[in-house]
Amino acid sequence: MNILIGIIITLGTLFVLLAAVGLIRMPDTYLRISVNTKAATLGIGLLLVGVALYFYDLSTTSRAFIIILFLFLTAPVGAHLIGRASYFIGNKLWDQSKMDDLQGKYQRNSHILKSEIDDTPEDNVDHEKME
Amino acid sequence: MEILLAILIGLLYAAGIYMILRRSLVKLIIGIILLGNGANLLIFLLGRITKGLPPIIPENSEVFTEAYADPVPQALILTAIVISFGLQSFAIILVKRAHKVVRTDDLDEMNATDEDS
Amino acid sequence: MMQHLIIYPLLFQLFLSIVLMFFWNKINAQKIISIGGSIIAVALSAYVFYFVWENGTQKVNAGDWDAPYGIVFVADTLAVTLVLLTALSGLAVSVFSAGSVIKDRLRFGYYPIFHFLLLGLTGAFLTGDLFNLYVWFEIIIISSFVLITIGGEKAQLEGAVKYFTLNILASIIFLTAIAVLYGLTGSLNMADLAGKVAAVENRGLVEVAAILFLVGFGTKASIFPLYFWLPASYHTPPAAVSAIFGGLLTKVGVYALIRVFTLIFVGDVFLGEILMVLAILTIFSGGVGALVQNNVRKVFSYLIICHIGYMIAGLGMFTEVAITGVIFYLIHDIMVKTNLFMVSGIIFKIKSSNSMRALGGFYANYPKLSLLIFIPLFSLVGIPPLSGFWPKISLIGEGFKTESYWTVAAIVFASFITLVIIAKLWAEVFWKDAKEIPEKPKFEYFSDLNKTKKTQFIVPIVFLSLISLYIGFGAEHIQILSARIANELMNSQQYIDTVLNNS
Amino acid sequence: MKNRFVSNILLTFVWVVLTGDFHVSNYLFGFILSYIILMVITRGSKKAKYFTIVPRLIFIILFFFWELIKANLEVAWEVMTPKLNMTPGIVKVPLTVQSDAGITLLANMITLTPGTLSLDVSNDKKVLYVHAMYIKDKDKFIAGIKNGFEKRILEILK
Amino acid sequence: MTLVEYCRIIILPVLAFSVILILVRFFKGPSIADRIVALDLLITTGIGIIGIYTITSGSSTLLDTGMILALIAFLSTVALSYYLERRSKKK
Amino acid sequence: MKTIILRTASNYLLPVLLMFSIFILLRGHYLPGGGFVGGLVAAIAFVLHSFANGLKNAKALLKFHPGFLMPAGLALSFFSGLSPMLFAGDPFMTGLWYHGHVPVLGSIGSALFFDIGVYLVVVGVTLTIIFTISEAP
Amino acid sequence: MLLAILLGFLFALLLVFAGKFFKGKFAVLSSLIPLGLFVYFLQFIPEVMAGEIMKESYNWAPSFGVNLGFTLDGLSLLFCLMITGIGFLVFVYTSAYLHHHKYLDRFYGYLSVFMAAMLGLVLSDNVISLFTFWELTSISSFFLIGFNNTQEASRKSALTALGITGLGGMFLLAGVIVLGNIAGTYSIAEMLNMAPELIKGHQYYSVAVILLFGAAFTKSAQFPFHFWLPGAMKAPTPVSTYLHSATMVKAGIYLVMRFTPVLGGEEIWNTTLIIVGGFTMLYSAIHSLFRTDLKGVLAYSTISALGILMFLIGMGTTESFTAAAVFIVVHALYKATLFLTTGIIDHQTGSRDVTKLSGLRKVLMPVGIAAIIAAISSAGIPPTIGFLGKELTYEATMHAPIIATVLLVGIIITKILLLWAGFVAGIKPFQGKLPDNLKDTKMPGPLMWVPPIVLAVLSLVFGILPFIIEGSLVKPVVAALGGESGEIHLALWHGFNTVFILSLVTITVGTILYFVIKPSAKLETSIGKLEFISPKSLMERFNIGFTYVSSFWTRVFQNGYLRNYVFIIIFFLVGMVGYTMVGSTKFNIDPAILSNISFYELVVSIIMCIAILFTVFTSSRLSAVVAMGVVGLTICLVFVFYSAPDLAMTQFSIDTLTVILFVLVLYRLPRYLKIQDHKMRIRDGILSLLFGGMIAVLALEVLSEPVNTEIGDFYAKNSYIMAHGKNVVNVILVDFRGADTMIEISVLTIAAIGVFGLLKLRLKRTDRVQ
Ligand code: NA
Ligand code: NA
Repeated sequence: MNILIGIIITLGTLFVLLAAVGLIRMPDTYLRISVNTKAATLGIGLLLVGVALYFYDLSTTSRAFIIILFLFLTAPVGAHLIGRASYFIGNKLWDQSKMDDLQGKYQRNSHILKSEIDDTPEDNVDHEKME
Repeated sequence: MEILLAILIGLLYAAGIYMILRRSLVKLIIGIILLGNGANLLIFLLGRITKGLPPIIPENSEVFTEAYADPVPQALILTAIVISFGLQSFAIILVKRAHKVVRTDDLDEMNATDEDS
Repeated sequence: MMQHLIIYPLLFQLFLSIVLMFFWNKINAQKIISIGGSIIAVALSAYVFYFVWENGTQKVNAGDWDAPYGIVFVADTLAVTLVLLTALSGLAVSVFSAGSVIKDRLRFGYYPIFHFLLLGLTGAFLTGDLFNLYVWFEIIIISSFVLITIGGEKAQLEGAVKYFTLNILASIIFLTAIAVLYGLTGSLNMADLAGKVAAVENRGLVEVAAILFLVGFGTKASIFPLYFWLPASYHTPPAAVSAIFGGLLTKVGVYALIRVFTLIFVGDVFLGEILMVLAILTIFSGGVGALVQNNVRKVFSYLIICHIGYMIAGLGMFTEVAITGVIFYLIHDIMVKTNLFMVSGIIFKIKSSNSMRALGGFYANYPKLSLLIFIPLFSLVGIPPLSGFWPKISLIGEGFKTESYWTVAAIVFASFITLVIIAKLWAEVFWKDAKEIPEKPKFEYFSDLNKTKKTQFIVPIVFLSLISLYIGFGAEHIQILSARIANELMNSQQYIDTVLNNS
Repeated sequence: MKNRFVSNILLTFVWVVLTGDFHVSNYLFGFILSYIILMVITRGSKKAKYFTIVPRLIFIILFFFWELIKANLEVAWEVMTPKLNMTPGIVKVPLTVQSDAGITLLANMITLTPGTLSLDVSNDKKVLYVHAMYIKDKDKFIAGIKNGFEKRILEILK
Repeated sequence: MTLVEYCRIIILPVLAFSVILILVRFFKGPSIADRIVALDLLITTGIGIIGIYTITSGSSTLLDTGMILALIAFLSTVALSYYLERRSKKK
Repeated sequence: MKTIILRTASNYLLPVLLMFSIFILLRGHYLPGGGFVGGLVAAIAFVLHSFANGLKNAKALLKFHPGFLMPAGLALSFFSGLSPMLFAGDPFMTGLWYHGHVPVLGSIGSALFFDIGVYLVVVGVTLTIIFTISEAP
Repeated sequence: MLLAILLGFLFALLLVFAGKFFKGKFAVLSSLIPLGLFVYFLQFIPEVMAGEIMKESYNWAPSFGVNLGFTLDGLSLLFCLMITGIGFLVFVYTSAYLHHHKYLDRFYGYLSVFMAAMLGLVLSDNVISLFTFWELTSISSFFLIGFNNTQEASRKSALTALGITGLGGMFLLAGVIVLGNIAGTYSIAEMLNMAPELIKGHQYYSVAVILLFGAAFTKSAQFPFHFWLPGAMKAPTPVSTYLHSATMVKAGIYLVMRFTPVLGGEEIWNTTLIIVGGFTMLYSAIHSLFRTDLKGVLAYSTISALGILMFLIGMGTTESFTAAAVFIVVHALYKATLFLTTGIIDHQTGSRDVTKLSGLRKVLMPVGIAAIIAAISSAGIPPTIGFLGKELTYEATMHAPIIATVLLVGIIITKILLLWAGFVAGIKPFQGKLPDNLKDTKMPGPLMWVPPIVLAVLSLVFGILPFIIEGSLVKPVVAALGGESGEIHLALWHGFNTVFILSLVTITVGTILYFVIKPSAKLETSIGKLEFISPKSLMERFNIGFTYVSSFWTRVFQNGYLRNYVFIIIFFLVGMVGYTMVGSTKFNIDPAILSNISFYELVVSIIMCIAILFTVFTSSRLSAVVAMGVVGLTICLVFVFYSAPDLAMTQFSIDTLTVILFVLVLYRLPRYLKIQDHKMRIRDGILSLLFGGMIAVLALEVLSEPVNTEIGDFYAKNSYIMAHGKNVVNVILVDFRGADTMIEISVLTIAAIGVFGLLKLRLKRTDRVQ
């Protein structure tokens, strides 16, 4: 049993470590958000599963479960918000990015997001890729 | 760990005072918050830190059977934290209002009430 | 129920605050509740005072947990005296507020906060627990923050930023001191600490803790060089607020110093000397500060500092007679300073200014009011037999006995400079011809007020002036009281025994 | 009405798990508590057929975890290898799901799977903008989402 | 090596090391959004550390703290994003 | 912030957070938690809601001004502190306990009501502060 | 006696409410009070002559040793009679002098208070009550001098007078307290009963003497405190007459006389009095030459006379005491007369400039008679009592215990100059030709001219019949001073002796001088050139200097810069604590008590450390806020590591809320200032680090002390069993220390109300600063 827990925990830790490395290595904010949200959630999820197994009682298990639930509920929303804010404040995409469909679709002041580019481009958030 | 904590507490106090000594309203608040944190940690440290059980009596037991952390400093800090929260919120708003009315962030320019009038 | 009597004043103020909050938008109801409540509070405090006077020091264990484990409220003579004085000032200012504080301010919780402040003061005087004292201090400073900023005028906010910062700083230092003391002794109960601190072998650490307390409380008491927040802010809020501040806020710092230095850190020579030096500098700074001010309220603010010096000096001498003088002065000063800031309020209401240069003509136009104001003014100076005179006998006499000549010189200097300042103020504000101050449009002048409001301005001043006169002419009673308090303070074993159930 | 009842039961369950106390009284308490909370917060009513959902829900969760692990490994590889072989970008994904809940669920699932991040939904709810690490083929990528998560979500919400 | 020892000697240091890496990003920024992301990950990792710490200390009560962290950490992100948005609107 | 994702998520998170806050409140006497943290969590729930759906919406949800919770909570705490004086002749803040085990809550005593008062005050205070700030120009 | 004193106070109180009644015709009725009192005191003469001492005592504040104890002996009686007698005449005179004045009632009020205070002063046996009355005379004199308070000059001289006499009051306060501490009693009678060496041999004897002299010299206008008195001439003439020649200024003389038997006889006592008195008499007698204002001349001659009195008391012989006693009477009579006549001249002609007044005998004959008699008395020409006084003075000086010849020369010169002054004030305005502009001068009503006549007549009567005052006043006074009253025999004619020759010389030289030196504006200007070294101008310069120092001191400390305030406070704290810690604590940090450091703890510490530094040094506000979030998180982890889950939870929730708060207001807040002041940063940095270092060392030192967990253990033991809770921290919060929590939630509530008010309350412009 302990070995199983050990493996699960090790995996979890590795994911967390990966997220940390990713956070450093990724070249733009969006990629960092990407890496962060999941590796950590999965990593922490595994760690907590390990903890639940270790104590193996109902109260710990339920708490671990709830933490995982909360993380899964909140992390993507947070990522969405910070990613979107990032775009507003002008964080540019990595220069090797393939495309930016968002370009020109946010209205600068109302922050209304359109599905198509319309004829008021001067009002829209529009930035080039990173130099 | 005590040595590290003592240094950190010292650093919090130092940073707090240093920030208060700057001339900016925002830094003033940050300084106060840092000082508050320092004081809380100081109570924690001087109440003697231990890695025993949290001060929660285990299930199926009426008293502690193992070593436990002193609950008193914890309760004191809890009170202090909450009080600081009240004061800090007030401070933040005070600064916002002061900035709006006095129209400066420079504390050096807020000296009219000390002048003879 | 009788055995819990001593915390009734405290519970009652809390009750009042809560009730007042439920009447949030009903200003007139608030006025009635506050004034009526304050009268009851005076009655309660007076009864508690009487009870303690007759039966000696009382205590209540909150939560029924014995000291030093629970929080204990202790009513010795000093505590009940200050509680009574708080109630008296509270009543006066409550009435004065009804007349003088404008509607908009009342609509934003003036009265509940005012009673919270009184609650804080009452609690601070009654508690026997150091951390609990900290919490009471916090309620005092947060309510004073709110009161000092209420209305949010430019000057108020500027003053408030300084008031706020320095008071918070003091609180944090106080908290640091508690941490050190708890770390050394593992106790928070002041009576318990008395014994435990005495048993600590590392006296240097005890001294450091004492200094931390000195700085923390000293800032609240506004002693040199910690007083800066006071002249920067006390003249900015409405007069009613200044009145309660001027009367009681610094005094709670003095109270805490007295309590701590007579109970926990007893008889340290080094500290006594420091206190004495600080007292001299406090007196000097306050005196010369008041001398060069033009704003009436700023003059009073600096005089607060100056006179705090008396009390600190007496504490520094640390003899029973000196402490008697300190207590007498404390009693006198609370009444007079509260009164004087109300006076500044009425002056402002009449002429829409507090500048001595701009004011004048009061004696010609308001002779009876002037004579009324004469009482607190010259009580402050300590012209015998008015109230401020008596404690000087004890303080100067002990100054010679303890050979602290510089302190005596400082006390004499303070008396003299107060005389000069008040005489100057009298000449400027009351004697000098009235100057034409351009009328402020829509300013509600005193003469525009209806009779009720005028009464609400005058009655509290008369009330406190009568008390001041009583303190002066009935000095014997006050002296007996002060002497008993000093005796209790200097022989703290009785306090300790009461709290810790030793027999 | 039904919706509320279902939420109520679900919340009761959450409560019981939360407290770890499985006595009847605790169910009752949880029920009352959640009833009160729902009463406080519910305005208007949203319709959903909860009882058909459950099996599909389980399926989608399993699918989700599978995606999660798969993509995680992919990202792990990317991070560990010295060279960055990504072809990132922001892709506009047209939406078939219309309900707020559906869109949110989809967006969150996309975000939780590594390599992709739902940046925003257009105000007319027609498109979802997704940032992805590997866009070899835009259409293929879009199709992957539409046939994967979205299809299953649509099934649940049907 | 018992599991507890394993956690203390290997897992916790590795997690701590991860935290240092995250902190590096926190410093490098370059944009404030990167710092917020770093803070977010820091807190998430903190939950992990707390989890492992419950194993090494043997007291599962500490996991309660993790619950709070998991639930409200996200609110900082919400608030900070909210701020960034409002600020960018103002420009 | 008008985002569908946040709005929808917060609609689901709100009840969960509120329930969680009460959970934290009630277990406080036995396990970590209590009125403070519980109150903070509840307040945070509403704050989140106000971020997602706008302040007006969040206020409408509450149906009364959050400031009202402050005197209410204070009164509750005050009277639970006072109750031993009124009913048992014990000092202020003495615990009055109903002897016997009550399901879910464990022992019921004045301390519980005191803690509920704390909870209400904390919610009231936090929301008053944050709502006021959000409204301020 | 108490009633006699209270009468004046009661009358003043009555005037506050019924002043109108006394403003009109009935004003003169108020003089019945001093008259009644005068008669009352007259009836004590037989007892006093018999050597009896009347005593009365009322309890007041026995805890202080203060009672209202009154003693009536010869000295008191002399003063009482002067106070009430001259008081009566002044009251009468005033009713005409200030006829129909708007504030006549107030004037009478002040006069009554003053008279009462003066009576209290001379009757008090208890030194504290003596001090009380002393201060009351200062205050009432403040009001009297400032009676015309809308004039700036009046206010200024009132303030100066109060300043100087107030200063004296402080000396007296300190003096009587020292004396009380030396003697162990505040009662003068009891001090007299003590063995003299107990007091005179005490280490604080000279302190007490110097303090008492400080009081006496200021009140009695001795050099260098004399200058307030000429200034006080701004007051209406009745005040000058009453306070500044006859009574109040003699309070200092009274004080010295009163304490002569207690403290006198020692060298410091006698020498100081002789030197100060002697210098004063000469200095101001010379000064009187240079005045053209009649009141100015009188003021300086008054100071001179007060100097003579001090000088006489200082010699400490029976002869000198006798001379002093007589001279008090002499001076009171002639000086009051001259003031009153001067007042009449002023009142009727509108001028007091002696260079412009002459020939007034033609229009103001009765006044002239009074003035001339007074002038003769002041010159010491027989048969006035002034002659007697001068003879006694010379006699006493000739037998002075030290440097008699020098002193004699001094006193003769003084007397010559005083003769000049008396003639200038009493004769000059009436002799010569009446200028045209004064031809219409009218005689005042009898209420004004009778009082000076009465006084002048008394000067004559006492001169011719000295036995009237010999037994009733002089002997008892000398007895009260401790002299041998048996030796005294007053007679106008003492025989043709040295003293008589000296008298003749004095009169002759003085008269010649009177005809040689005429008061002139030129002379007045010439002395004006020396003004800058006069005590008055020195005092004024001191005032200016002191005000400057005050402003400077206040500006240095209260300079408006918050950061300076914080700096000073922390500097003070660091200094004090540092001094103590370096001085008296041992740096015995015990490594054994410290737990070892795990890697993850180290990492958390490093993170906290870096985050703190980042918070401090980042240039972006938002980054600082985020970094504070990191600090909060690490603190939270520390709490977790050391078994404080409740704390960790609360800390984290509150940190999150703080971030939210910040964020909500941050974009309304200013950006950081860009201020580059490296010196300041370094200074602040050093202080901050010292402060932080001090706290850290302090923490470690405390940790090395033994630990006491008694209270925590009690809580842990009873938490479940007695308080029915298992989370001890929570049980502490809601039960063991529930009172804290009750207050704490109140604090939160107040903060919320404050925030609400700060943000929602907007005062209308008109309501500002109300
Ligand atoms: Na708790
Ligand atoms: Na209890």
